[in-house]
Amino acid sequence: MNSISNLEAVDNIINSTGKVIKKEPISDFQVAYEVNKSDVHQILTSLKLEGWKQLSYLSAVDWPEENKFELVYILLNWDKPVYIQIRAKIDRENPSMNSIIPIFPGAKYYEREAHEFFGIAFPGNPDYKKQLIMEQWDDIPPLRKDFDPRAYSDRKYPSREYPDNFSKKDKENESLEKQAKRRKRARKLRTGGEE
Amino acid sequence: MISTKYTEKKKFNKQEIDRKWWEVGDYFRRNSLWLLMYCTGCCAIELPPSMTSAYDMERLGMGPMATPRQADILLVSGYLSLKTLRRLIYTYEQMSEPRYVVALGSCPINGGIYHDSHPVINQLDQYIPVDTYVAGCMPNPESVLNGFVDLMEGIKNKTANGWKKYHKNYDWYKKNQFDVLGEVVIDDEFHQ
Amino acid sequence: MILSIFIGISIALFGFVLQTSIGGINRKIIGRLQKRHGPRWYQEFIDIFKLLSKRSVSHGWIFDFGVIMALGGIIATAMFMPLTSTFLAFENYDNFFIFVYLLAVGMLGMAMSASGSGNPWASIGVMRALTTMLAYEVPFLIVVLTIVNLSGNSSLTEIMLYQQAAGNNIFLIALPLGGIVGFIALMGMLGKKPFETYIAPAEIASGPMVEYGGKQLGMLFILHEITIFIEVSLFVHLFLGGATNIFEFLFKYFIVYTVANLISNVNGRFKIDQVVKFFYKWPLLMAVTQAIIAIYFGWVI
Amino acid sequence: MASIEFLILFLVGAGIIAYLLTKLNTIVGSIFTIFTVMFVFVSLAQYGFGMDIITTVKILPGISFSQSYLGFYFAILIVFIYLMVSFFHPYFIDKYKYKDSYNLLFLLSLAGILGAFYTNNFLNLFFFFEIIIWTTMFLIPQGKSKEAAVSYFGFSLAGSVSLLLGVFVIFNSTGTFNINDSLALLSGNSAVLVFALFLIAAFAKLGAFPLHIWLPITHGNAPDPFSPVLSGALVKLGGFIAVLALIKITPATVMFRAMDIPIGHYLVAILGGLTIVFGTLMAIKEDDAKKLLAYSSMSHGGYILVAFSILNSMAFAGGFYHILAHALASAGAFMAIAAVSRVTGTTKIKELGGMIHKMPITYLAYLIAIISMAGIPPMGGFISKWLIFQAVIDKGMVFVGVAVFFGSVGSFLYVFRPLAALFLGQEFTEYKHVKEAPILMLIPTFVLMGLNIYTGVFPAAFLKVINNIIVELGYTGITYTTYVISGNNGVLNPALISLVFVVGILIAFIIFILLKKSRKVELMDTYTAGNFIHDEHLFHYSTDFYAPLERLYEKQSHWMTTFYRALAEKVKELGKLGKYLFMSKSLSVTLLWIISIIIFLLWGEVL
Repeated sequence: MNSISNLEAVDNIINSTGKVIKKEPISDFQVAYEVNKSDVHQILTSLKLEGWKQLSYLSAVDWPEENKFELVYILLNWDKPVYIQIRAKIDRENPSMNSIIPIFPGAKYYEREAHEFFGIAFPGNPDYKKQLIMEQWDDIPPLRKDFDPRAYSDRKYPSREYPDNFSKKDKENESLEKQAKRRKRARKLRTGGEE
Repeated sequence: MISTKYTEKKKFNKQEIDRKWWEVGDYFRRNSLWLLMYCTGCCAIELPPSMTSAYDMERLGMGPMATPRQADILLVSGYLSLKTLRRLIYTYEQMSEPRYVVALGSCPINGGIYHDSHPVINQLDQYIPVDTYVAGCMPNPESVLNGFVDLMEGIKNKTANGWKKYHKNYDWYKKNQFDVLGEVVIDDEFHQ
Repeated sequence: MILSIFIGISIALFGFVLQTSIGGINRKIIGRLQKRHGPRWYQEFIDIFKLLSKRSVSHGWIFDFGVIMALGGIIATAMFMPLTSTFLAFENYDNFFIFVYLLAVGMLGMAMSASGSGNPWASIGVMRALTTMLAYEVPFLIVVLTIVNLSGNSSLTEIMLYQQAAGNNIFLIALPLGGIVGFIALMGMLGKKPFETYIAPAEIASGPMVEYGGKQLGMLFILHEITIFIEVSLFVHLFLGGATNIFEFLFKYFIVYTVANLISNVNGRFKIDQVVKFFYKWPLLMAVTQAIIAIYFGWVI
Repeated sequence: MASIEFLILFLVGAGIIAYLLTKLNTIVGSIFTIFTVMFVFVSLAQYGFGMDIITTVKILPGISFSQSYLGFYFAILIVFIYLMVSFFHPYFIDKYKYKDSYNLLFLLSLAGILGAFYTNNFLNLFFFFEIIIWTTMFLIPQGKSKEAAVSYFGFSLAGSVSLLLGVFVIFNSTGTFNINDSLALLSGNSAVLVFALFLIAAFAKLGAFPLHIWLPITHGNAPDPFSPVLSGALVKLGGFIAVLALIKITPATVMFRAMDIPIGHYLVAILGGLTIVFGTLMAIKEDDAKKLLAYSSMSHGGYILVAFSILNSMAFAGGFYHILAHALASAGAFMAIAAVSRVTGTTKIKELGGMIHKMPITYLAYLIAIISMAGIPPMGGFISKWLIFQAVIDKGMVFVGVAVFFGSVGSFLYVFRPLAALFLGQEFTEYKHVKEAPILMLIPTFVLMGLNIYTGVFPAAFLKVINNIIVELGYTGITYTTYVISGNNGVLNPALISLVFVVGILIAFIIFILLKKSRKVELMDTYTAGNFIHDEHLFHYSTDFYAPLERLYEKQSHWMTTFYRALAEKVKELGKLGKYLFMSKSLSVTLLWIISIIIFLLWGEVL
């Protein structure tokens, strides 16, 4: 079975279970579907039954212009060489998506990560609010586009202040003995102590 | 001509003897520096060439060690995220004294290419004292070795005394650490 | 008696200096083998004195007491060790079993201290060390049984004299299978590469030594050097006919240690159950075969 | 002058008084028990060494006594262990269900032991053995489970039945029940039969392979202060019978020329070797500290068998010394575990940790006991192992040698496990309130510590007694002076070893003291690859301590247990059949059976 017909098979599965808003073939082996938020669970279930048994990744993309978050589920099949991305947009204010733990139990940690970085709530996941990667984060979720890492860094981490003449050469280093000494040491290090 | 002037006999001076012993100890310490490689970032890739036959760190009496208790140098190689820094400080406090810190690369100096990143700190010597910086992104093995020789000279000239500084300015360091890390104790499911 | 004790102490000190220098020379040799410059030959001394000069941490009284007990036991063992067939501290009392069991005191002290640190890696390392000991000791002791049975005495000097007597070969030749087993067991005792499972720095963070730093680690290094001195000397005395003068001893000692070190450097590391399986397969079989051949049939070259 | 009859009757009487006192107040009864045992011990020690005990019998009917160095050696040792253990009674007795009878049974079993070692008649010996078995059988179930008592009784019964059979065979062929006379008269096939039957009895009591199943079950579940008695003292009864069988009877069988040993003895040595290996392997696996020590008792029983089956005085000396050293070491170790169990309520290794910070003296007692058990100088176990090794090497017994060396090295492994996981390691929060054992319990602890060291440093005093036994058994004693023991192929100077050891420790201590003082840190402040830890239970390596080693033989280790379990099932089924036949609910069927059996018997009588 070649991959073209695989892609067609995927088409059939997804079309029979839910409404596709937008289809975006990425390559011969990858295809993305944008679906409604409410169809995600059904589509994932039917894909899992058809052999896409591994949830490769779950993440989110922030679209502040549309005021939406886009959740991305990437599925992997161990028998057919096709990656499938299922995308669904959710509201940016009070973002929430039902957990897919009943379908893919491994999604537990992906959902916790998404919650930590984007602030998306996953009802159905018992402990999505627990911290996973960031220890004691004290600002808005960092991967939202309205978060300014530069400002955060400047505010939180003291940075080194350089004098104005920093880039100018040190007068002492220009003396010949000093330079010779440095060269000698460099040679010594390179050759292993032999002069 | 024999001087008739009364000269005071040299007294047993404990401090002086301690200082002499300390200098003897310094000779051993600078010739046998054991590394704890805290490979936090990309600069760690420069360590294998500086240890193996091309540059052979062992001829300076240096070598890798497994745990902080045994090591003399805490070798910070590369950028430090908050999460790593917390563990780095814990590790640093576990080391036996005298202990030295060598930081590789530009990230521990001023943040390097991660200067505007939200989880990466910019300046290591705010949190623990650093004895030698080796600049570069990444520094090549020669500069790494040069840095170690600098540290040895520092030990000889008694300028590499970061561990003393840490004791002296303990409150200042603790305050900085607390500002950026919050409570150092972590309590979640992975640490129980 | 006092004089004997002083001779014993000086033998222990000599063993420490000898093994530390030869260890350093071997590090140089290995460095040259790997196309490196290698450290200075006195590097091991510097390491040890540096460790002794540092300020260490302590995990309670058993952590310190274990180290003292281990070093004391090992020094006591070294005090019994004869250097040549005539030079030893306590005449007649250099019984082989004293060495085996006094070495165990050092092992026990170190194990106790390591476990007392409360670090699980230390306990795992101790577990591996003891398991390795269970593996190499039995074949080795069977070979020694053969040697003692043949020479009729378990005193090391008597065994040396038996081998040096006219008409007798050294046991490495007289008992070829036993000699091989003895050398493999020596590799296990020294903790050299195929059998260094209990140190395993990358795996269990140097095992029993994980919590040591400063003076405790320095004392353990001294202990380690003296232990190697005892083990290699045992091999020299049991299998290579000992020595009649000190230079012969030094020569044999250097050869044995260097060969063991060279073999170790071209080997990988066994898993711990592989160590046990290995020792209980060929070495034990060879040792028992050798014992039966030598004792019941009397076939000794 | 103490009469052995008086001592036995005194113990019985004191047992009844102790019962009444314990009913009033458990502490008073227990302290009375201590003094009673102390009295017996002191009178034995006063008169026994010079063979000055009166053995005439005035009151007891049908019982006759005589004294020998052999019997005295065992008796004084066991009474000593009883004395040491009795100090633990005031603190433990309240925990037991039938506490009134505990002291009574304890003293009665001691009376049985005195009788068994001082009698000169086989029937008396059997009688006293039964007393011991029956009294201890009611002591054991006061601990954790009744199953322990059942399995103890089952194997003991097998032993005593085979002993009785052996006695019958002896009487049949010699016509006398006197121990020394009859054993000397035995010859031919009956000697071989008695040899085998007595050895079954010895194996059952000693817990040697293949009759070892009861040891861990019984030792592990017995009351905490009774386990030292079981392991240190009662198991040695098997050693006594083994001496009778192996040394006093020499059946005329084929000799091994290479080793100069009769084939029967060689087989016993091989079985002893198997006992050592099995005990060691099972002890390495065991998770309960008491069961672990029980398996170690089994392994040491193997050493005793090996020693007595090598027929020369060196090995005998080793065997007798091993009985002494192991009794002291095992009592010390079991008592340390009992002290821990008293305050924590468990003996499972994985539930305990860091007890050293609470009970340092108990820890030291355990340490010294296990050093002796592992045969490391300067403790008693080293001397006995050295003597046994000398004998084994001298005879050139290769396969026994493998077992003996394996057991010797393996003992490091299993004795270290409770040390590492129970006493050392992380300190558990739930035992923060725990305190060191009270002073009365520390008395025997200190005494045993001292004796364990003394037996290892100055063995001459004990070798004198042992030499008496060896001469009495008809062999020449071993040569020794105040400090030096001479073996067949080497000399040993334990005092010198200890001295050198002390010098070594001193040097190490001086090095340690001269250097910079260390910084004290918490136990939880350990190298964790930089990670933070909060739960000390997860940071304490105790479960499956020797997992990689255990994995190599885990499949093979249970077949013996499976065999005995299947046997027990079969016996149970047989019992059910009997119950079905004889105990049916209808009376008439039972009556019918009874009548038919009576008729059957009468019929046999008439014919």
